[in-house]
Amino acid sequence: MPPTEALAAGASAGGGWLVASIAWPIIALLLVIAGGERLAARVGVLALPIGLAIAAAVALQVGGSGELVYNVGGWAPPLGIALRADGLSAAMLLVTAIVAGGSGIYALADFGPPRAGSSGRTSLAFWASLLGAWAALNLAFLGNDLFNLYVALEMLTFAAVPLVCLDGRAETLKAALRYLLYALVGSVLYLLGAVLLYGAYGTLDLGLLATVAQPGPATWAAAALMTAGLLAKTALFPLHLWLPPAHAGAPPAASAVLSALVVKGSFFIVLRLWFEALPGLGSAAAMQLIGLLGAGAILYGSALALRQTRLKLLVAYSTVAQIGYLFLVFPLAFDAASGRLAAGAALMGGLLQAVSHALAKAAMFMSAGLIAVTLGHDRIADLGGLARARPTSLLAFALAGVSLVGLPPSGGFAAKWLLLSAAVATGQWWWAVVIVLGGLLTGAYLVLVLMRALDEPTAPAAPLQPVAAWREAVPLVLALLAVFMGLAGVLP
Amino acid sequence: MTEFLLAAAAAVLITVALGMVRILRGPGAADRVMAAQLLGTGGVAALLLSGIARGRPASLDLALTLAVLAAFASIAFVKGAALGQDEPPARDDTP
Amino acid sequence: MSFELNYELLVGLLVLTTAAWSVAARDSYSATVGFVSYGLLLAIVWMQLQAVDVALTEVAIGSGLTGLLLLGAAARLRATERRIVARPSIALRTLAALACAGISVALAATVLSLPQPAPSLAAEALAALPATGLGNPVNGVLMAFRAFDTLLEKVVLVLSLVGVWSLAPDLGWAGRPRLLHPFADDGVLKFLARTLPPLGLLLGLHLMWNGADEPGGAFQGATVLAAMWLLVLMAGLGEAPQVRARWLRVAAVAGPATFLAVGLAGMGIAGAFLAYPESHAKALILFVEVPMMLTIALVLALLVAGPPERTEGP
Amino acid sequence: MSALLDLFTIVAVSAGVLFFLAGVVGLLRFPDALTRLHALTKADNVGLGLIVAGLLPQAGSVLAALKLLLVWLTVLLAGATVGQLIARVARRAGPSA
Amino acid sequence: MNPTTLFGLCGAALVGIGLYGLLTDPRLLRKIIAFNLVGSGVFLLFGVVARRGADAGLGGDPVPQALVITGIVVAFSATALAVALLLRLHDAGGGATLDDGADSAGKDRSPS
Repeated sequence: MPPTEALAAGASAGGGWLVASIAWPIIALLLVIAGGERLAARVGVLALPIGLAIAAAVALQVGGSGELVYNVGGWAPPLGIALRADGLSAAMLLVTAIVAGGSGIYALADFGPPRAGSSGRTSLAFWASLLGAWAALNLAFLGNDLFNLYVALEMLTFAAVPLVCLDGRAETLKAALRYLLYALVGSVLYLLGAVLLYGAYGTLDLGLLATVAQPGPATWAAAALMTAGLLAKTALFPLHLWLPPAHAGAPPAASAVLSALVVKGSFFIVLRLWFEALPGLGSAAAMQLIGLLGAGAILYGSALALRQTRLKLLVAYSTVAQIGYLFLVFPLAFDAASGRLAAGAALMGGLLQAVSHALAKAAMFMSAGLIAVTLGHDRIADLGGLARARPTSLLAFALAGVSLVGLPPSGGFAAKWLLLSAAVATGQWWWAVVIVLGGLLTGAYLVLVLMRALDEPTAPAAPLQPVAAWREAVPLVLALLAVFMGLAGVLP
Repeated sequence: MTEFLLAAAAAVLITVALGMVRILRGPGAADRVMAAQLLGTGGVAALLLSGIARGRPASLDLALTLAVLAAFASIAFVKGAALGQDEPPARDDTP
Repeated sequence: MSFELNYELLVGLLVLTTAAWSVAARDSYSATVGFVSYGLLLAIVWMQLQAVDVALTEVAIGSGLTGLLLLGAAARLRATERRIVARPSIALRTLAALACAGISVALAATVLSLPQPAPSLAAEALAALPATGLGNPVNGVLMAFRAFDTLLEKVVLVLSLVGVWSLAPDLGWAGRPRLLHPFADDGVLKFLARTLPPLGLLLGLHLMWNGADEPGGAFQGATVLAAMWLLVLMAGLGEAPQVRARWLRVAAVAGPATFLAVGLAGMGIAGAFLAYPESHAKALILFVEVPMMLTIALVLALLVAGPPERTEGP
Repeated sequence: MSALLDLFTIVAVSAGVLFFLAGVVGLLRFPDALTRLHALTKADNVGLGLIVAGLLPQAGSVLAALKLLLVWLTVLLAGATVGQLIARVARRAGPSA
Repeated sequence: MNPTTLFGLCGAALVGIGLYGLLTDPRLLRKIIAFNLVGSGVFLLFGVVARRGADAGLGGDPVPQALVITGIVVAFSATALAVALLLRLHDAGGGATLDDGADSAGKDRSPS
């Protein structure tokens, strides 16, 4: 164990940006609460571009030096807490800032400054939760201490749950409560694992754990508990039951954040746990099991999406399926010869999948929300005439779909291509079959929606509601980012 | 002396545990509140006894906090019991 | 077997009995009474584990605020809950019991297999403690070595308060949380609500002030203050504030905001976020703890009070 | 002197424990809620009072002794209040409870 | 057998008891109580780890003790949020369980 240097400057140059990326949303959150409902939207919207700039600064620094480390308070681990950013964190920080920004702009119509006669309750709750979730996600991507990450997970939960039930209907309250219970059990299991690791090794720092952790009952039990808890929070099949009602019931701006970003926070911690802290712990069987759950998610989620009659539920089940791809990383990155998880094409593919799904899914939920506003419903069977009524939103939906299916040149294509090539390279053809099958099913349910939308109106249409053009632009921009991300080739 | 004080703490806890049978059996809400109140007082006594026995002055702060909050909790209990009374009292809870 | 262990065995058994009772009781009110008793006994366990700071927290939260929160809910849900008869079948319950017992056994075996001598940061924490000017190592961890966690935890508290408020019905937003005690008109309750709070206030401040060097701290002190405020509200001697009140909003963020500001200032004057210059460490920590105590007491009490419900004029 | 004080402690604490025991027996055996309440409030107040008195010589400092007394006063105050309120609950529920 | 072993077993048992309640009781309030039991079981295990790490004249490792204090605060926030959600659900006519069909009890409110 390295000696604790009191007040040692354990930071790499530019490490202050890591603090800024967590502190900034918190400052904005506190301002929103103190400033009140009237100022909430204004403070929130101002905070978004600055947060994006901070994320870009982190990405630039990481691009320059490869890694940023910062010891909070000057106390080095194991006594203190460190923050760390690598390429993975930088990419997630950026996509979080982009999606949060998009969702914030989109939400101005629903959660802007309260008009006369409205209470301002939802405005305050939305902006506080958005900024809280943003801070928590940034912490999840930068944290390097298991307990610090636990606090991040809890903060994420407390920010996300109120977003589900902003409208106060009994169904959404039920969905929120189910989500909360799953999330709480998930974090308590995670914490239990952290206890065992501290009891065995006397540190919670990911980097230090990697140097001291040995295979053994305590380590295995800890890894199993933490993984199970995090999977429940990520809604990996079969622990996905909470997700569809929660994500489909929330207001669209909130659904976008929940589905695109919030589930990625706990996924990212699973990655960190296995790739950084315990890379030598994985066994072929355990990795195949996680992969199997991922495959189950892809097939089951897609099949259920195919059977949905409501657009928002379809999009939510599609999230269940797309989460499955993320977990194919584990069997594909496992190097049987050395018995270790290795960063490589598979991990890159998983990251691209996380990023491109975030952009595409946010676009999809937002355009689905606008479609529902236009028609006054979101029944897939009655989408006829939409192509003429709301072409831009439909285009955004379709472009996002291109990325989800994995057609070139989208980010989804790049992700699935990397995963496929990893499957071929490691001779695990069965995962390749799952990836291709999943793509076909995704194509099927999206084509079904598009065909309906291109139909002539079936029933005498109710008067269509207008939607501001700038609102339609938000999902379109996000979808275009998702589609052309593959062209950009490499991420920062 | 240490042993004697610890023995006394254990004795208080045992009697309090016996009193907790009332929480289990009821029948009325009032009895449950009483038993909880007894547990609070007994807990304070046990903390004082074991704390003094081992010469830990911090246990006095703890006992004082417990005494203040136990009073608070008892008020909450009475609240729950009185609110429950608006309905016919539940009789289905004897094991 | 030593005498001490017999005492501990007794406490342990009581803890398990009350825990089992709060799961098994048919009626939720009894289960809650069981849970509060459990919290109290747990405090004795923490005392035996020589973690007085934790014992104080457990007493304050476990047998105080959580108790009031759960009891209020149990009373309101009583009629509805009585109608819920559907429970899993015996077979399912047996299966669940076996699975949970298995988990407990596996967990116990794992805990017993942990290495001896146990790894510990006690020596390092003690060695670094002088730099913080504090005498209580637990507070050193909370306010200096892992101050980041503590800061974030306060943000979590405030965030969950907004979450609870967001559950208000739209018509209730202008109102206040409803907390009146059924005996609020009773002179006896009012008497207690006048006599106990001054003592609680002293105790809370004592715990905060003492926390620098002895067990205690801002959080434990604040919990006592929160309980006293709730007592005053229940007795009808005061009214819960409107959630729109500006002073309330400012007070609710004062603690984390001060902490964050001192932390950011640390980047300039002490070389790192949340670092304190060694000569002023203790003073700065106390400077942070005072507004934090205010925020914590306010937020904890309002979390218990729940979302605003009553409608009334502005 | 110290032996005498120790003896005082032993006597007082033992008596306190006995009062607790008596209170519990009352709580378990007495027929109706009000008499049970009566038994209980006596027992825990007097029981704790005796224990506190017995611990005073062992407290070690004046401050500690003051805190001990404060604990007792708090419990006394709370006990009296809560006792009255419980009595009202019990009376409302009727003699059967 | 020593105190850490004893309370270690106790903590493990509490986790099991709580999980059982969480799995088998349909009532949401009871699930919340059970969650608190699991949580305090985990905290107790942290306390055991802290006590085992007694060193340098301290009765326990202060780091896990501090973590438990933070954890208790977070668990309390969670409980408050869950209880508020539950009561709101009840007032909105959604009953007191997560069952979708079975409970018709949501219609009437307890006067409070």
